[in-house]
Amino acid sequence: MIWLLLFLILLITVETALVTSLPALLRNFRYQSMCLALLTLLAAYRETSPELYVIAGLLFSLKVLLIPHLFNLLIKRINSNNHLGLFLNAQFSLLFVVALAMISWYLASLVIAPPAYLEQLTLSAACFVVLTGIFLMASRIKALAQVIGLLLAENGIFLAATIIPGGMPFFVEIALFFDVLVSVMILGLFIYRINAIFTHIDVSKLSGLRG
Amino acid sequence: MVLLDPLAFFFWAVILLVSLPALIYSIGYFKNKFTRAKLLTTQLITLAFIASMLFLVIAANAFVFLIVWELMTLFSYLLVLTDSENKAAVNAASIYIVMTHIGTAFLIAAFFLIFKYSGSFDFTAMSAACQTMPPLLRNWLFIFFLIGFGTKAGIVPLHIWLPYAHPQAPSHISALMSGVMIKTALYGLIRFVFLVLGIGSLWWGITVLILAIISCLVGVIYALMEHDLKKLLAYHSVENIGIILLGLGLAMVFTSLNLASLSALAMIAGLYHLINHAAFKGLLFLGAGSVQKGTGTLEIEKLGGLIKKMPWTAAFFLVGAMGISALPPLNGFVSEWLTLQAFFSGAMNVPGLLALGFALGVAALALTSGLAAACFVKAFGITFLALPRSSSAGQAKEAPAAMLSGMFLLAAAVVGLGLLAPIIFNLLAGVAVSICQAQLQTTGLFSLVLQPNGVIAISPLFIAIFLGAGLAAAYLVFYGYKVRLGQTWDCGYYRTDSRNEYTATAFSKKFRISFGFFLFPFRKTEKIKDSFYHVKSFIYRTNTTNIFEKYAYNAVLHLLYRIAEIFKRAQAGSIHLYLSYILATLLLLIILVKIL
Amino acid sequence: MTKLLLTILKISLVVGLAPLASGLIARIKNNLRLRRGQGILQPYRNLWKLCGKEDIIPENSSWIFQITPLIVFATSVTAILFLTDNLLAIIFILALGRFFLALAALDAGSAFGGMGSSREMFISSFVEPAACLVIFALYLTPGSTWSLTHLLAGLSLLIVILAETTRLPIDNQETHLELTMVHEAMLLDYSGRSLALLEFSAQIKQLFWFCLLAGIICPLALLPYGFCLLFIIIVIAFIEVGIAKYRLFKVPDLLVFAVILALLAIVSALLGV
Amino acid sequence: MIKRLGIINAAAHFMAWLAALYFFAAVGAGNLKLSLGSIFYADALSALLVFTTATVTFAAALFSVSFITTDFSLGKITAKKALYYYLLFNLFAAAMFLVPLINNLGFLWMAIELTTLVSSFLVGFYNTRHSVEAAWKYLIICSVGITLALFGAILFTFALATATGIKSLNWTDLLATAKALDPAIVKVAFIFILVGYGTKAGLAPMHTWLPDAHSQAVSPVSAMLSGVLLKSSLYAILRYGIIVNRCCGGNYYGNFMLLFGLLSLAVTCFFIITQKDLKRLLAYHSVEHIGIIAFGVGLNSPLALFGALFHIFNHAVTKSLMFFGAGRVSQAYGSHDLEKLSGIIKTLPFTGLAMLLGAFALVGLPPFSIFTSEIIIVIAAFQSGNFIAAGLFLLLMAVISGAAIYHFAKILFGQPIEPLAAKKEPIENVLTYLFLIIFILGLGLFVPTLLRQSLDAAVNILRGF
Repeated sequence: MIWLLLFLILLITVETALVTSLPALLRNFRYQSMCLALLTLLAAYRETSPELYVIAGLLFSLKVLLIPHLFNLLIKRINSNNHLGLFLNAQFSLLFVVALAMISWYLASLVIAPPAYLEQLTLSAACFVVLTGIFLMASRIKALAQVIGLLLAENGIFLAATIIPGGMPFFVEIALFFDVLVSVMILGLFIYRINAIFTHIDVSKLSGLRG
Repeated sequence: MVLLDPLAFFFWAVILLVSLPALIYSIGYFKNKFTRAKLLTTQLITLAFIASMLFLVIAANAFVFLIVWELMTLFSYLLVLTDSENKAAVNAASIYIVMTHIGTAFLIAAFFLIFKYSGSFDFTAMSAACQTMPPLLRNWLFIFFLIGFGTKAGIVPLHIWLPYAHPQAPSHISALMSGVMIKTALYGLIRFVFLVLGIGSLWWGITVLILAIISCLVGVIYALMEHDLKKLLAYHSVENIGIILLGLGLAMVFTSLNLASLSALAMIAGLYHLINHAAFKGLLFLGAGSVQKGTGTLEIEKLGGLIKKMPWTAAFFLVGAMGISALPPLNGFVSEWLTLQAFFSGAMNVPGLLALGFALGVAALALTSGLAAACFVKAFGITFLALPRSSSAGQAKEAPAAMLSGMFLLAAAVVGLGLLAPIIFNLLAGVAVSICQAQLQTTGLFSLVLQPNGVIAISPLFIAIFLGAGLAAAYLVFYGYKVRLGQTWDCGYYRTDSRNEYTATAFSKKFRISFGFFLFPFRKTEKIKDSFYHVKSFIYRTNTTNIFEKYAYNAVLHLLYRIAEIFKRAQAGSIHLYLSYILATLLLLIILVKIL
Repeated sequence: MTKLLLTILKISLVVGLAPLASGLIARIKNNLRLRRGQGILQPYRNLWKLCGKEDIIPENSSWIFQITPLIVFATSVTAILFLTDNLLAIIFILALGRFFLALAALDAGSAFGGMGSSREMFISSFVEPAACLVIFALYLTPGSTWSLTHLLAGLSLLIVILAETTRLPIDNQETHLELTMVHEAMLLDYSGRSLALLEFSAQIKQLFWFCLLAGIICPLALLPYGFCLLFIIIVIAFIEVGIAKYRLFKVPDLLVFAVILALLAIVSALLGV
Repeated sequence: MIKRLGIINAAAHFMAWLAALYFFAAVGAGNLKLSLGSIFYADALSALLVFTTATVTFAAALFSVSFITTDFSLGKITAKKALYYYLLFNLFAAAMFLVPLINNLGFLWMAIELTTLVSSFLVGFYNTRHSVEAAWKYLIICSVGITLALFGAILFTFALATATGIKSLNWTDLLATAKALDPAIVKVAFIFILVGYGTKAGLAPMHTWLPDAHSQAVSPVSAMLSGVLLKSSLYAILRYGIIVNRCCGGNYYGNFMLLFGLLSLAVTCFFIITQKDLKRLLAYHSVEHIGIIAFGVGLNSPLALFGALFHIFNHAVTKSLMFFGAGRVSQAYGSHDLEKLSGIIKTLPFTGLAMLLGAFALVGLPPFSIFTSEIIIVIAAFQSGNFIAAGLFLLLMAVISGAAIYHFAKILFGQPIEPLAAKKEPIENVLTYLFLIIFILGLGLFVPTLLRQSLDAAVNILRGF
């Protein structure tokens, strides 16, 4: 089951590199978060830890429900077209993402010794998700895409946290959720401001400050 | 904490020799020029500047030396900026501080390299450590010291700040900077290369000699091309630093060949020229300041005839000009003669090829002194003689008494250092002996004849007496009656005026053409026409190309700017680019983590 | 005491015979051109005549103009003092006279004077290295045995002398053409006694240089000193007759040649040839 | 009303400064290690950061009084916005005070994230095209950085958990068991920490947000960004570095810091040469100084660490002075374009003089404090025997200083391009300048025993004693 979920997460992450429209990206994020929540739920079930149940619930309510919903609202509000704007076309992106996957695997192999294959895979998946998130941020033009890329990367962090036996300390994890929420709201606010001032959210055109 | 050895005392003498007259002079120079507050600040900074120099030469600790060195730079920077609203001054000051800053970096490197071995900044400890160092490191240290101090001293090709900075400061500050401050760099060179580091291979001295020869010639040739009185003097500083370095370089060569007494002789020659240059360059800068105050300009093409309006300034300037042109019986003659003697005596004792090199040194020094004389004929002749070339020169006023007395003191020094050469020589012998660890035969403190190597003797005092006798004889025999004023010969033209006079540009034209391979002169002629047929007047401009600025400094700056432009493209405002930097850095480090 | 007497003798001989040397050269030149020529004592007569005339001082000039003849004379005479023992000092002492002469030339405010002054300083700045190197070479070969050094140094010094005594191909004493004159241009505004003094000084300087050269080639030719002098005078006259004036900008080439000769002299001295 | 608010704010921060001074004296010089629960922890290193923060924050609060009043009277901001400014200012300050006092690395991460979130509003405060752009870049880039840092923190926790079975994010726990940690994990983890927090600290090539944010922020806030915010992030790196040092030994951590230090110097060198904006110039200068500190830390000898820590404080006060000056100048001239500024000493004599002093200090001339700390680092560099690095460091510093002083001289002296009447300096500004100059000049002339002791204590902490 865990293997399946991890595989799903990987698949979804690779797919994000091919996605060219904003709602599709958001959908991918939603699925990925869903997998993550399920993974956490599984861990909670296995370790019978109430804390992990709470975290799984939070993951689900925040990342699967609340944040995508907020984004949908924002998209409607700023009347942007749905195109993501790719610096690199989908094929090249895929190539890059595969390279990232290899690097992630290399990294995981450095950190975790062979017998613990599950941890190794989890860590490499986590790293892969983080790197892909940042890669999306660097290669997609729309401001919203960047925020989603950031959220993807944060998903990677949550995934990474699961390799720690028993997960992260609970209060830290709660605080993290809070932080994610706040930063998303602030980023959303700035997207709103950018749209108001520049009348678009094409961040590649935000290049007045040079040198 | 402080080090009071003969070398330090010698430099105190040099500093005070110029500082005191300069301070007296400044009273007159600043009169009715600035507001009270500005005057006070300027004078305070001047005092601090002098104090920093005085302290620099007695510091017994390299770290203290470094701090005082930086403070000295700072104060002189502020003094160059006295006229801070003038863009040229700001530019000059910037060039100055940037150059010295980079020079100081080399000094810092050298000091701290030694410190690594000595564990102490004390000169004696550093000196001890230097003896046990690997020779390769000592070579590097020598190069660092040479670049570090050479920048401040204005050795070609590190001289470019000098002709900018010196003219911008008030004249007595120029006198201090040119007469004294650049000498503190030579102090550093003597202190650290001779005493702390100890002379190493033969090529050290030869390098210094080659640089000295280049400095002499480049300095004087550029000076000849310059028609701004203070810039001209500034280039002469480059030249004279070269002459001093000839002495020091010879001393280095002799030391590394174990010719201690010859090395002392060369050192005396260098030190003698050092104090001489302080005296006459100080005097000339003060004179230039008087000219500027009296006429409002330093452009010698606009001057002329000042000898009638400013007789005292003219007389003092003439003394300085004679001193710097090495005319007997004044001081420049003595030191150049000594330098030549050091070359001559050395040539008998060194390997043949080196002796041939010495011959080139002799030729270069002779050429330099010839060109310097030409330059000062131009500077004095065009500025002070014949008819004024502009109305401001025609209405010139003699400088106030304070300024004149400052100049008088230095003029007296120029004469005294010449006439009393044997005494000065013996005093300097004490300093040189302490540096070169040599035995030197001297002819007694109050001898009248200078006999540096026991064979060839000279006495400026006797020359003066003979010259005086000849003069008197000629006067008695040939003069005494019947003198009539008449017009200058003008080929029958109705009247000569200042437009008929020879100009500085014309005076230097021969040199411009014959050194054209180095100066790259170019000219522009414009016709100003009334109508198609009638040319009303010509505008003729000529200038030379400063190859050091054009091909070295500007090239480096250009390169830096080019690279900077490329870097700028890396920060062109694209957030995606920025994010990819982070990603790239991260990935690179991950890939490389095994080998890091 | 004898030394003092000898010195006085030396000075008075050179001073007294200086115009004679000039007269001789002029006479020989004229004869070579198949003219009868002036008497060899003509320079004395010229000086005497000039001394009887009044001085006219340009109104634009200053005391520099008036003091210069005295200084130039004094330096010429003083230079003789060092003729045998300190050659190096001579160059500096003569530079003093030249410095003032060049200033005085500018002082009158005429373009001719400026031309002369600037040309003179131009030429002299190339002469000095050659002269210094000749002295350097002599310094390296003490004693008076025959050597290649003396020959090369002598040749180099000969060129120096042509420049210093305002002879062809560097300068021409016989013309007052503004395009060519150097020394004469500086004297253009002098008259009467001042002019006499300056010409006299130039003659003294000339003989003094001849003596110097004679001192060098004396061991070479193994001839008595006086014959040497005469020989030099004849050679100079021949050169002057046989050669045309150089352009000003070719003069440095000639002087650089002198420098190279002197350097060769030094090389031969170092090699001990 | 706004002015009164400012004065109250400044007074409050003055009290905070006094408290921080006491804290510094007690904890730093006393070399105490305080813990409060498992979350808070303070030692000499924290005390240094707290004191630096307090000093810069107080100065910024004092300077804000006239700055915000002037902005208001110029019509650049509304009264409501001024209120909003003070609110954010204090939140920002509070977040920065929090950073050095935290033991839990997760919360440390959060505190640093909080500083980003709050200050982004201060960067985008004027709501112009440029400021919003700068704020966006600042937010996004720093968020990415901080995400990586969190990944690193998780790896550290993982290392701790696998090695000892303890599930903790506390720095003290990590330190206590550092020797038992798996170096392979720690090495990888530290890369994430370095790149992550390094982004926020402004190490090249992750510094790209910095000139934008610094130049667009409200000037007092620019000072805080440059003076403290960067150091807070660097502080986090230092804390991890202690563990890495103890765990991996060798020079793994040191070499990284040396490399990034030199890289920062090299990159800024070229940007400073052709800079056209005063505040960006200062921002790049901050990158340079962070590079210097990193270089000092990388040398990892007691002397170098002393210099680096001392430099943290010196740079904070000096750079603050310069940013205040730049703020005042841009208000008076209506621009911080270097081409449009000239003759500052003439129009704003006091600010001009203060900036002149600051410029001298910034380029490392004696007798100012930066000279002391820089020279200590240089000595340590040569002592370390790594002559090439030392030489490169020295050369780059000389070029940067030369370029900087060239720029400063050009704007400070000369004639104003459009004639401007000489302006009177508000008393608050004079006080701010004087307050900072006391440190700049005073610490250059002598280092008080108190400071020396606490720096020594902090050095010991950095070396893992």
